[in-house]
Amino acid sequence: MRVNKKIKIELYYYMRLGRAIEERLESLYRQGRMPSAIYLGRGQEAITVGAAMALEDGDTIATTHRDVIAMLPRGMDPKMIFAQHYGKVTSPTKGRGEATYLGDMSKGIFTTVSMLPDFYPVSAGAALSFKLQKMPNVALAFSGDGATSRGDFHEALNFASVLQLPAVFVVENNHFAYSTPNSKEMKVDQISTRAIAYDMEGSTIDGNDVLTVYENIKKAVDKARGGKGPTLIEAVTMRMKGHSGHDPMNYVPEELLEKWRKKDPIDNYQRRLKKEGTLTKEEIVRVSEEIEKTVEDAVAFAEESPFPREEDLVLDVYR
Amino acid sequence: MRVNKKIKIELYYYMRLGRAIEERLESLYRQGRMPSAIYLGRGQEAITVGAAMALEDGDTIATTHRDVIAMLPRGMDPKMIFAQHYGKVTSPTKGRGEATYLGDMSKGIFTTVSMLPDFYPVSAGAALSFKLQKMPNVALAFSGDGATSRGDFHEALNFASVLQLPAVFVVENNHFAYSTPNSKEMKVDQISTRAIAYDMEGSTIDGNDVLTVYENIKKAVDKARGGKGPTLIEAVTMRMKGHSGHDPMNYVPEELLEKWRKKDPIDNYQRRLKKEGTLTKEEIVRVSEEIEKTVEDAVAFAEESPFPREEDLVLDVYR
Amino acid sequence: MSTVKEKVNATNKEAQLKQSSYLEAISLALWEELERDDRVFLIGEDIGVYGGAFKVTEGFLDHFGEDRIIDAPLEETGFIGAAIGAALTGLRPVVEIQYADFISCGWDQIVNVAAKMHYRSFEPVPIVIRSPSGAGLRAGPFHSQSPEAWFSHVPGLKVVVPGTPYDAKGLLKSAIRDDNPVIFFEHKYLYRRLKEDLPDEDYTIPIGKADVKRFGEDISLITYGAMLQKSLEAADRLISEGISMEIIDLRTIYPLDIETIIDSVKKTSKAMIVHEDIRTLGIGSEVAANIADAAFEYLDGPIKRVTAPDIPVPFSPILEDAFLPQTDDIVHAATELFNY
Amino acid sequence: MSTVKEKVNATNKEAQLKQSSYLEAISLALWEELERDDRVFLIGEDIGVYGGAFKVTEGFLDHFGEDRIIDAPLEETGFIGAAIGAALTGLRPVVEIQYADFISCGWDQIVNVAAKMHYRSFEPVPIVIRSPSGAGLRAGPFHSQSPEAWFSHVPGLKVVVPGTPYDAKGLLKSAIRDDNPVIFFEHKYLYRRLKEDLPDEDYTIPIGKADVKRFGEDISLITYGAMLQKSLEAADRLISEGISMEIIDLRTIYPLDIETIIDSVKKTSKAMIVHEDIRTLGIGSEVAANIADAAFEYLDGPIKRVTAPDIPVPFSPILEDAFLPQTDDIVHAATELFNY
Ligand SMILES: Cc1ncc(C[n+]2csc(CCOP(=O)(O)OP(=O)(O)O)c2C)c(N)n1
Ligand SMILES: Cc1ncc(C[n+]2csc(CCOP(=O)(O)OP(=O)(O)O)c2C)c(N)n1
Ligand SMILES: [Mg+2]
Ligand SMILES: [Mg+2]
Repeated sequence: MRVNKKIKIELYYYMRLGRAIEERLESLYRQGRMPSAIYLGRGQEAITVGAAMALEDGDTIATTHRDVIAMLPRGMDPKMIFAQHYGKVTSPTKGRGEATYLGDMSKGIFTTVSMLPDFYPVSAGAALSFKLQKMPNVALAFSGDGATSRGDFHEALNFASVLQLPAVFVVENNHFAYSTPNSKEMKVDQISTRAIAYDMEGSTIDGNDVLTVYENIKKAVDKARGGKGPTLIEAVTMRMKGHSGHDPMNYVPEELLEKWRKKDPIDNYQRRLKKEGTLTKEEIVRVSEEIEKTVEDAVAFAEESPFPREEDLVLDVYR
Repeated sequence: MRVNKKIKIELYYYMRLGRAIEERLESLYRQGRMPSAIYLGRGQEAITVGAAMALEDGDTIATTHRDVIAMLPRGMDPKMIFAQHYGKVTSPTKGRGEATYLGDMSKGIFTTVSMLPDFYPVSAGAALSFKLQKMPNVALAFSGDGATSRGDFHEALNFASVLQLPAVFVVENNHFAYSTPNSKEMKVDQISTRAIAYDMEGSTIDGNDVLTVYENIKKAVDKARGGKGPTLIEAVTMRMKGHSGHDPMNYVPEELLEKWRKKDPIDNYQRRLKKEGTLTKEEIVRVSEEIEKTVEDAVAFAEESPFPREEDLVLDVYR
Repeated sequence: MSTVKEKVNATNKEAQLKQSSYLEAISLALWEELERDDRVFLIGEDIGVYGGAFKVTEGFLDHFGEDRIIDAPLEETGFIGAAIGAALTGLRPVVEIQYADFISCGWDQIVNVAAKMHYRSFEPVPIVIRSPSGAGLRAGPFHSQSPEAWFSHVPGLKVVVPGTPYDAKGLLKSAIRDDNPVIFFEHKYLYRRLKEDLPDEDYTIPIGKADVKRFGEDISLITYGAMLQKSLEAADRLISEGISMEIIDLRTIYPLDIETIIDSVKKTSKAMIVHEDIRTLGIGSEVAANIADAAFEYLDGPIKRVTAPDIPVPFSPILEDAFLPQTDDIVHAATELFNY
Repeated sequence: MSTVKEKVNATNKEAQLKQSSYLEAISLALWEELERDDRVFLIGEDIGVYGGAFKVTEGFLDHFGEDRIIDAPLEETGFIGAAIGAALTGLRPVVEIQYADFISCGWDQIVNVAAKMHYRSFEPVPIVIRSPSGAGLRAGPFHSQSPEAWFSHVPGLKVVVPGTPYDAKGLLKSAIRDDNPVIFFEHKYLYRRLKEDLPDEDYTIPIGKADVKRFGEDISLITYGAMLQKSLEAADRLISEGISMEIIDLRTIYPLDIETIIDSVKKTSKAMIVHEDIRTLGIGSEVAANIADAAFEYLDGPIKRVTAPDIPVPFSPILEDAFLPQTDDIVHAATELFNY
């Protein structure tokens, strides 16, 4: 697959934007400016952005706690992410939901829940919906490595495979589930092996190389769109921050982090784009400036936005 | 593995006894003599009996709705099975439970529930218990083909594999889950394939040959007992009766049943034992008579047993 | 295979009647809604080829095809979750859970995903989960449960338990047309035992409205589901003792129609609640709590509950009958309350 | 890594005090029971190496080893089911669910397997499932739930929600020694905010007994969990207005200690219930229903409930504070009831 320049630049841009947003979330959190917990996906940007970029309008995406930046290529405004963490009424949940549990169905983004991986079955249902309505769309869902232990993972994959649905299941294997390493979570070496249990195509890819991610997921998405059924893709990476803001991650050996720092998906991609001439130094500076402004604006928006009104507390439980 | 004569005869005896019990349950049900539903495992006797015979004292067994005769080799008195279906106070549940949901922990038999396959996790827990207590025991659980779609199947197998527990998981693939054929339940050709998802040993065996079943499950049980971890065994057979007493099974083509009738596990085994001289005509007659008497006695026991007393209705909810 | 609709129509034509059983009423509602709105589809175990464990959907597959009547694998979490996903993307799934007891296997998807979606995302989740509940059929602890109260403690859900064929049909139609997740329990004891004339024309019954099934002066009896019939029976018997019962059929268990309850108690000054579900935190406790607050000044006696005891549903006939509230129990409690 | 026990002991020695936080009280109970009975083991997500999401089991792994402190894979159904199996074969597992919200993912095993086992098989299931519940920490709809009422509608379970460090320690010990499945919710807001002197010696608090935390004459206020503190605060304020509150801390939510409640109401003639859980079918409705039946003749006013509204727990601070019953709300309701 040849990835064209426009997409290459977009992949770069959204990874940079995603990281900048998360860095800002972290510093706001440390300053105690936001009431929300934070779940950072630093180091995993190639997967979230690469996967999200592989979708088309009308497709759906179901994120986890750690994947908020996957919403960016689908059209989510960074303002919304900050407003959500601030608990402001301008967020998509109007301050009712916290952290990364926001969405926008008009953009195909589910408002997911904490229970992992509850949106695997839900995403399979979106795929069923596309099939029944003969819509040419695909439903993509993320899960962590740890969450593959849960029954919802199994039932979703089985359901999608029996009904041959246009679904793509992405597992971000970042080696830890909170403090629990892969070895205490599963006995398989590769999570993609689990696809065999559903007679489903499964593959394990380098989750730190955004082009690899984009190409492989795009292939799975195209296959699904073509009526050829679901795919399980394990993208291997490393969680470079604690599980949430308050986790100092003492259980991860420093050498492991050091090793993965060298594989940073953004640094390496930027170097590559520069080398192949897709990106100049000036463009990098321009992107940096644009992103800084975007993040500034988004934070300002969140800061200035009003909180929800107490009077509206009990509204909207029902349609 | 060489199976000795004593065991060969016991396998034969329990299969015959099991079938006789179920035939009697069916006729009592048709006569409206018992308040309970019936779930018959006709045609599957080689699996239930073969597996149960592979266990030792102190091991546990977790049955499903269709596996009540697996309790016989573990020491369950046929009287208890009839008393249970009659709702009599002499049953192990004192009339509180119906059909095949009885047990006896002193014999290692769990009193299971209808929800499928809820006792896969529970059985994994018994295996954990044996491991933690350094007891040389094994926990064996049954599931149907359909029930492998459920999350409990996945979580139990994953749990047992991560912790390398002395567990054996037997799947009776009788091709149908109520009216639902394998093809609508899963996409894999062999359920044992699912073991790969847990890096577990898995195998598919002829579920209508009791020696094959016994030998293979014995091997898995020995392996578990030796600290070498869990195994998944798919035993292929056919459900020769409706899902429950009221199901005329119109959805199963007559030819399919005809084909499987020829593979009847008891007829074929009896022929083999006679041929190899393990069993004489006279012994068969003797077994038939003994079984008839046992069943007669058991039915009489159930008929004559009292119902529970209304006053005891609310007792025993708590220890 | 003749469909329920055809069968009912044929029967009706012969008899010049429109009598339908509770089960037929439900079948008809499903059939008519499938005809009316092609976003509606059914999913569940054994509902297609087999026509459902209770034959509610017999003949549906032939008529509507595999895209509308979907035989699901044995995985309640999977297909409830999938139904939620389908509902969020434009369809209107109606899920059958084979027995209400098994709804526990899809619990998390219902209470955490479906119920909390609209409050956080303003997206409708038009899904109906229907299932046979209740005891009386010698089906033991795992095929006889009445799980409705659990779901009535989950804001975002609506919970419906109809007590008559007429209500069942009208409420199921409302449930399917509702933009919120509706849990719809069908009392399996009533399926083939209760028959009623149904109107020819399309009609709905509003969710959230109780129905006064019998007007009376002395005691307000609040009930629902299979206990409605026993309560009506009891009321018939009580008349001869000079006790006039007002029977309120809740129909919708959540949200409760508190107004109808309170209005009745204000009139009668005495209240009792009858349900098949166990006592502690059954709907009766919520009804009683509301009365004890909002109608306290009008009360002329303690609020009584006639319910099953706090135990699993036992199998043996003697035990099951003792477990279930009986007409005698209702008569006895009402007489005592009347004489208070 | 120093253990909770060592830390607490050290602190105590220095200060010549035995003050422990609610969290430390729970840690101590676990620690001491692990020491006392080698059939006890702990299992849950991140409880070993990490010491638990809230650090309740920090240092336990080092001391007790991998066979007693088991880091489970992320599968609530799997490890709750496994704990049941272990309980049925001679052990006494204590399960930690990382947040009470996730207990929904193991729902079926709890309500269908654990709860109904003894009634049918006479086999004990000595398992404790403990989990941090409750709101107040800006943790949103999925890390703030109070699921206790659901489980109080499940005969066969016992449900405990302690409101003080002293009670937490004594009740957790009782739970671990109990032969029945006990669901034990720890209010996470109290973990580090509430401290109390604990006795040196081993003690237990009986499950099923409420505790009158403050004696009074005018109103019986029945509460539990984090609302106990707000209720006590309210009582302090009400004194100055001449209103004497009797505060009953339920401690065990199921089975309810109805006797203590009724005795109190007979004395005060007025009752109100305060809980953080939502209103409909919260424990308050069961308490009210009992009072409205058994103490009707003594009642001198409506039974009032101060609870959260029927909505998911919202995240934004303003909303969460409005969601939670506040001391002002209690004072206001009590004053109104007093003046009735
Ligand atoms: C069903 C469930 N149980 C527990 C949790 C608490 N929890 C939140 S994140 C997490 C670890 C998830 O690990 P993984 O799936 O690998 O995703 P990652 O955080 O590494 O992206 C846990 C246990 C949860 N969210 N859902
Ligand atoms: C969780 C759950 N859902 C639904 C049912 C209802 N049910 C009882 S048996 C059955 C089919 C089971 O099929 P399978 O697992 O293949 O076992 P078999 O009956 O063929 O032995 C179903 C759907 C159940 N018992 N448990
Ligand atoms: Mg992970
Ligand atoms: Mg089967």
